[in-house]
Amino acid sequence: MLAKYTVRRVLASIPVVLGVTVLTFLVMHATAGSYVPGLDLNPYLKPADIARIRSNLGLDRPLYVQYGTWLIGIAHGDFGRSLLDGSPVMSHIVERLPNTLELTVTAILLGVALSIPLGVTGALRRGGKIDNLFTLLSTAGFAIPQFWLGLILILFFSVQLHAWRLPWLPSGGAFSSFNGGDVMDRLEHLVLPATVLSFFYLSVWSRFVRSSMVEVLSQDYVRTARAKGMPERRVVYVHALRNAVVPLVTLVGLELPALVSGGLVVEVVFGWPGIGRLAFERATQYDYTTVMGITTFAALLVVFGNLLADVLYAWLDPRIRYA
Amino acid sequence: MADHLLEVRGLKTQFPTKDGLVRAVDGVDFHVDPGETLGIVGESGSGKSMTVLSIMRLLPRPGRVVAGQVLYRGRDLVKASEAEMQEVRGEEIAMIFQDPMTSLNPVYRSGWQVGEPLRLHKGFKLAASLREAVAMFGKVGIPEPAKRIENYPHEFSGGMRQRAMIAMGLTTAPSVLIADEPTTALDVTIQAQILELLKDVNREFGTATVLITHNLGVVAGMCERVMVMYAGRVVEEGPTEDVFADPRHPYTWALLQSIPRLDADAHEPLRAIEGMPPDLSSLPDGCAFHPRCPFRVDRCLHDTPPLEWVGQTQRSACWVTQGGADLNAATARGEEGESRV
Amino acid sequence: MGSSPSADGFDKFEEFLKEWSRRDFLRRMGGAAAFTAFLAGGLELLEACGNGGGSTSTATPGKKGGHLVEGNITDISYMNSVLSSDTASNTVISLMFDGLLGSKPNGDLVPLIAESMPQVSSDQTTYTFKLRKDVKWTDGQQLTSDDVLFTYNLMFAPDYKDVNSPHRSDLEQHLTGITAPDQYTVVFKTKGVWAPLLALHAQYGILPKHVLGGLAPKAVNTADFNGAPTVSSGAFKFVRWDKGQQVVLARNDTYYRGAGYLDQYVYKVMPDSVTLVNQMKTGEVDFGTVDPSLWDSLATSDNLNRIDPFGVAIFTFYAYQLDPSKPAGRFFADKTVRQALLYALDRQQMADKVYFKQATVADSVIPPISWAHASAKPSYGFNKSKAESMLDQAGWTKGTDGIRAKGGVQLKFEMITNQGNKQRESLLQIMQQSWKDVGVDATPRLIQFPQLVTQITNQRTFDIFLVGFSFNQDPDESQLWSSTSANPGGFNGFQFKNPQADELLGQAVATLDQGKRKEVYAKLQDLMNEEVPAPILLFNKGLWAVSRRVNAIAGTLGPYNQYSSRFFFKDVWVSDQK
Amino acid sequence: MIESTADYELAPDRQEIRPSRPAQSYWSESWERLRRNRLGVAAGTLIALLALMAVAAPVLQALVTHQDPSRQDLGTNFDLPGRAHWLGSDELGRDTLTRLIYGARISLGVGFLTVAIQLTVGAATGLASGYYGGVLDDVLMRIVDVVLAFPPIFLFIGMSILFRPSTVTLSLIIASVGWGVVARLVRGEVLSIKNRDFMLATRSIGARDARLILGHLVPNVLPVMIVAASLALGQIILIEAALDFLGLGIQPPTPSWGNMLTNAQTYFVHSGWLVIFPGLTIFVTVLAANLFGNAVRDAYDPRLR
Repeated sequence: MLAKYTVRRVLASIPVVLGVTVLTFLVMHATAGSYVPGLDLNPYLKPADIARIRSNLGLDRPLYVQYGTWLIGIAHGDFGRSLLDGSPVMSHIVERLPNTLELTVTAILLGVALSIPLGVTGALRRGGKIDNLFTLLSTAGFAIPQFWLGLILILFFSVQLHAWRLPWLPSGGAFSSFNGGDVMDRLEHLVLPATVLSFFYLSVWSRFVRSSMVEVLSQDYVRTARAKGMPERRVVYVHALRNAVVPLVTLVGLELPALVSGGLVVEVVFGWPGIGRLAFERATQYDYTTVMGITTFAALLVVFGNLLADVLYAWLDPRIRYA
Repeated sequence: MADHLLEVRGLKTQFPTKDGLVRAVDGVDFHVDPGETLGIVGESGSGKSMTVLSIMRLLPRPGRVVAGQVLYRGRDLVKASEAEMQEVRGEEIAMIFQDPMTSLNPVYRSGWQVGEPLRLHKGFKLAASLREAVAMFGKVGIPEPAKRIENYPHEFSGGMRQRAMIAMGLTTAPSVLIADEPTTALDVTIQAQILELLKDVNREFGTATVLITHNLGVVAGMCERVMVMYAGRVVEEGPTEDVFADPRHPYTWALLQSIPRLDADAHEPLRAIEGMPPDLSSLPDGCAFHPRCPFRVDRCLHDTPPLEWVGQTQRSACWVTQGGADLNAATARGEEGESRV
Repeated sequence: MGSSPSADGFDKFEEFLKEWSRRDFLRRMGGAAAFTAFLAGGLELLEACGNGGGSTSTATPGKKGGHLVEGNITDISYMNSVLSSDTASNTVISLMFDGLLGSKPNGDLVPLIAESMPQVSSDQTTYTFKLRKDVKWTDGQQLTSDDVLFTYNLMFAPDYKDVNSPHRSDLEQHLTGITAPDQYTVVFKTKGVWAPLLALHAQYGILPKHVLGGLAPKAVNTADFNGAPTVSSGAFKFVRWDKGQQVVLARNDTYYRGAGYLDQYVYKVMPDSVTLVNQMKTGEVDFGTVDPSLWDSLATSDNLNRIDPFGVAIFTFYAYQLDPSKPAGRFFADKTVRQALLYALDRQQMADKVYFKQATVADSVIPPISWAHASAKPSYGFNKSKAESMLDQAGWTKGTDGIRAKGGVQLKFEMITNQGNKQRESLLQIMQQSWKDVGVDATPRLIQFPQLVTQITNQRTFDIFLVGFSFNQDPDESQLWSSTSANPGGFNGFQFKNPQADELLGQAVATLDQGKRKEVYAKLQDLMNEEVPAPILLFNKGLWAVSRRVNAIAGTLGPYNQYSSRFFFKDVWVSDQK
Repeated sequence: MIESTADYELAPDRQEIRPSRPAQSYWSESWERLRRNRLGVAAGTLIALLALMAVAAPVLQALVTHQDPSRQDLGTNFDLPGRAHWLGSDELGRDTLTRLIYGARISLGVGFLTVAIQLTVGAATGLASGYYGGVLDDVLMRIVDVVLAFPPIFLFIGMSILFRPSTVTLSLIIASVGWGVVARLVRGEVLSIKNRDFMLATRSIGARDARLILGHLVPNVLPVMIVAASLALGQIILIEAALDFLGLGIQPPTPSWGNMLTNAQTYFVHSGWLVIFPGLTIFVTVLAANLFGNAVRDAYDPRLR
């Protein structure tokens, strides 16, 4: 049943993905003009050379031809090569993905891990001091501009602390260039960006858990559970919580695309070598093959994310299992 | 007298709300003896559910018991710690609720839920508790129980769910089973089945049963004793036959009048109770029922009648009947009385 | 550190060099050393603040071991000299691949793979290079004229047209052929006398034929080699490129000029110039350029040395639309207007505020560091009243709204530059205000880079654009000023067409005699200062800081070798061997 | 007490019984409820004040700050907050406070305009595809899928190169993503209302589509839209600021909170305090917008009855 449903969903998503690629392609081309990626305002570049390279790259062919070739490539699992450095687009994605995953997954896990207890506590102490405190924090977290928070953190934790000759945190990158790359080093670099990102998730999800928890706690089956004479903790964490987190799963599933665009601002501020930053840089340089690759990838993620959300949802909530 | 199984004395439960203090339960006394079945009757809002929820200490916020005792085997549950209550709930006193649709947790298998009280109170392991659950399913008449315990609540019909609820209540063989409107949410044919089941349970397990309902028919069919509540108070209490044959409170009388009777003479009109159920946050002075009472005398307007013995078996809270008046006989004059108003 | 001193400092350096070279010093000691000696001895001349940047360290022999992290805000693209056209890539390439020649800090060419400077035939059209016989690829193979020939064929030979080399058309235009008479001889023949040849085309890193020779032309564009050169001949060899993060190189122990000191060189990609400086302060980066705004803040740094700023051949200039068919062309066709607008700009203030004193006001179209530089007439000192009177006399009179107009047309136009370059943004905004003060309504507009390039080179739909160009050591600037560059795609997008200028530009490259060229360029510089089709606002400075543990960079680093002629890195070493 | 914007995401999942059609009293009730929410009222007032500030920017400039937002004074650039410049001056010596005031025009302008656009377009789409269903529904919803599956950033980058960024174009750009969400929301609403008895009844007496949609659907969908709108404002302001910050939005010299932060970042080791005020302004504004949004949600969302 579920399998069939899944297949149907995947098939239904194909036009979506195609639509996305066409859109990217058109936008990128409309914007690029006669610019050839990588060939900057270098006085030693001759028009003849630029023209030749353009046609070598096939940038002078009609749009539908270019798109067609690209599509055929995709069909054969070939994402094409970057216009900027001639290396396979996939190699870029593959190289950046781990970093992005490291950042986003950490943030998401932190977000979920903290938002559930916070949300539950808020729901149980509804209207109490702690609840109001959490509410205030999360409302703040939802309103604070990530890039600003990032700058402030850098300003304090790396610039100031270092100026004061105190232990400081790295201000950018995913690891130190030398003697770097070991776990501790990566963690050090992860702290600030992950904090910014997870703070956002945390503030959204904790409110979410809270409100759905409040709702669930008022349900009859919770009263039933109490009537069975079980400790409140069991009532909350066994009977109520599972019902409360079901919708959260959807929410988290929908965060998958954030792997590409959600962390972007954070990646840019912290110079995190992730897919978001790659996409941003390449888009502004009109390396459209790379951008196409990433958008396609992103679109697939969205589809997959929704799917995953549904499947998890079905797993957690039997009522819609065979829907 | 602590020899009752469950005895409630002067119970008062209140809800402080922004529109004033709601006296949901306002000084209720009654008792339940082992193996007997007590029916609690009243309109919605008369405080029957709140009474039992007070006993179970499961009151929704912001309700709290402000006075009285709930003596279970002589122990006062009002003063009991939450931990002690948890021992009582489900193990000593089980409760099943009005709406079986929402009273089972949608995300767990029914067997898992039915077996849970055993795991909680009797230290059963999961497997054992499930075996027991199968047995109970059998007892409450759920076909092919072994399969059914694998199902989720949403795969059950309403009646099945209520059976499952009952099964869940009985697994630990409690000495009291409180059923709060167990049949209202079900359609008529199912209702009958569930009531039968409850009867059997009471007979078979000797479980004292407190049945809350607004349906006198149900009481007549099931209960040895009946207790009528109005506006958070007990207005009449006694053996079911006696109360039905000879109601000693105008409200009871009115309720009985409002039931269509086959044996009734066709010319006699069917009476609905006039007026609105009272607003618990602003009760009238005197007897709460007096605005709707056809027998009302002046005293009813300012003095609240206590629950007193009237006759051998019944108790009633009414100045009129305590004065020895016979309501059935008084009907005719009652109408005149009505017209006098 | 004052802005002008280092500029005339270089003039002094010229004299200094002449004097020393007369004593035949250069051949024995190398220009770099001379430059160092000059800096060391000439500090008071340069009235340098801070310290000499450990400039004497080259004298003491270095210690082997350790690593160096250089920070740069742009990632590389191709590690293949034939394909690359960007500074970042060329920097890394020049650490791994030597060319026939290389550049000294002051731009003088020195032989690298060539055993000496080429012999030039009497008609000045044949250049004969003799190659060193001790040059080995890291895989042990001998580097011979085959490799050189192959490298140049990729850029020149007709059957390699499909190679995306940005150097081809220049070579096709000026060369008749490249030949290799024997294993260690390479001969270039030019069509006519063409002076820039060596500076422009003799420094490409030589590629290994035995690795790439087998590839089809198109395949060269996408060869794995471009991203991970398996074989190299320079001071370092390739280890790893984490795209968007860093390039890691290791010492080439078989380097023909003697193995260097550093175990590892790391080229680290930084998100922005502020982070770069910040990481230099924290010691995460050892070496890199400094954002002007932060130059002073490094004076107090305890782990960094600031290298004395040196002028560079980076022009920051704005160009007037001169195409009469364009609306703005009609404003700027009048030389008086062009000059007046330039007078209205307080460029010293620009240098002080936008570049935090780390730039010099341009007095000519050729940077002071070039041997061809001559401060030209007229020089445009800030002179508001003069600007106003010139505009008045040009017939642009202030209207009631304070905006000048002529024949009902207001002196109103748009200025574009690329979004994301802080200094250029600021310059445009200052220009806007300075010109507003003399009754000219100019609106700055920032656009994305691709769009800017298209507008300048093809559509040419602009009134004024402001950009920066960086030139190499040869003073030829035809690409900017020649009328041929005005054709579609050329960088003379502002359509400056001046027979006299074309004439001079032609003459200047038609002789190899530096003396003669200098004279011609003097004339050209006067002409351009008179015409000001595209005034150079400022000449930027090279601002570098280097960790105190690093030796032999300061004093060796100059305008013409700072990026794409890094062979001197073999001598760089770190005191702590870390 | 505050409710978080997050509840907004929850709402669509809830299926509670709601009034088949908001009674006339519904609006007055909701308005009452809103007025009683002190925090909400405070937040709303703040937004109103900011809007007023934006409109009256020239007046404030003349009367309060006595500074021209674009007037440079290179003599006193990077001036610390003080008597001359209350919040300091930037790299070109321009007054930060004045520029913040003018920046409000961008942020709020884009905020409100975008809400308006994505609401109208989204609602229209949602109503049409929900009410008529069938092919139209499929087509429209596929389009929405594409829009929502598209990493917005590329759209933003592309568009910002295509169109010269201005309040209007930015609003269009941001709305080009936002309308999809609204469309889905409204469609869901319509579907749930469409087959209610009262709708069938009205249809059974032969009412025309127009009448059904305008007379019955819209009034029922309106509350959801109001809620969506009030909750979207804050996020839109954030997005706009982020775009400016990334250099894809409003370009200097026009001051916007976002591009002021970009400047600040360039000099934030040189003079870090430049970072503080623009960010703070954005934060407070968005906070107010969200709090107000929540208040409106609590007051008007029929699902929360």
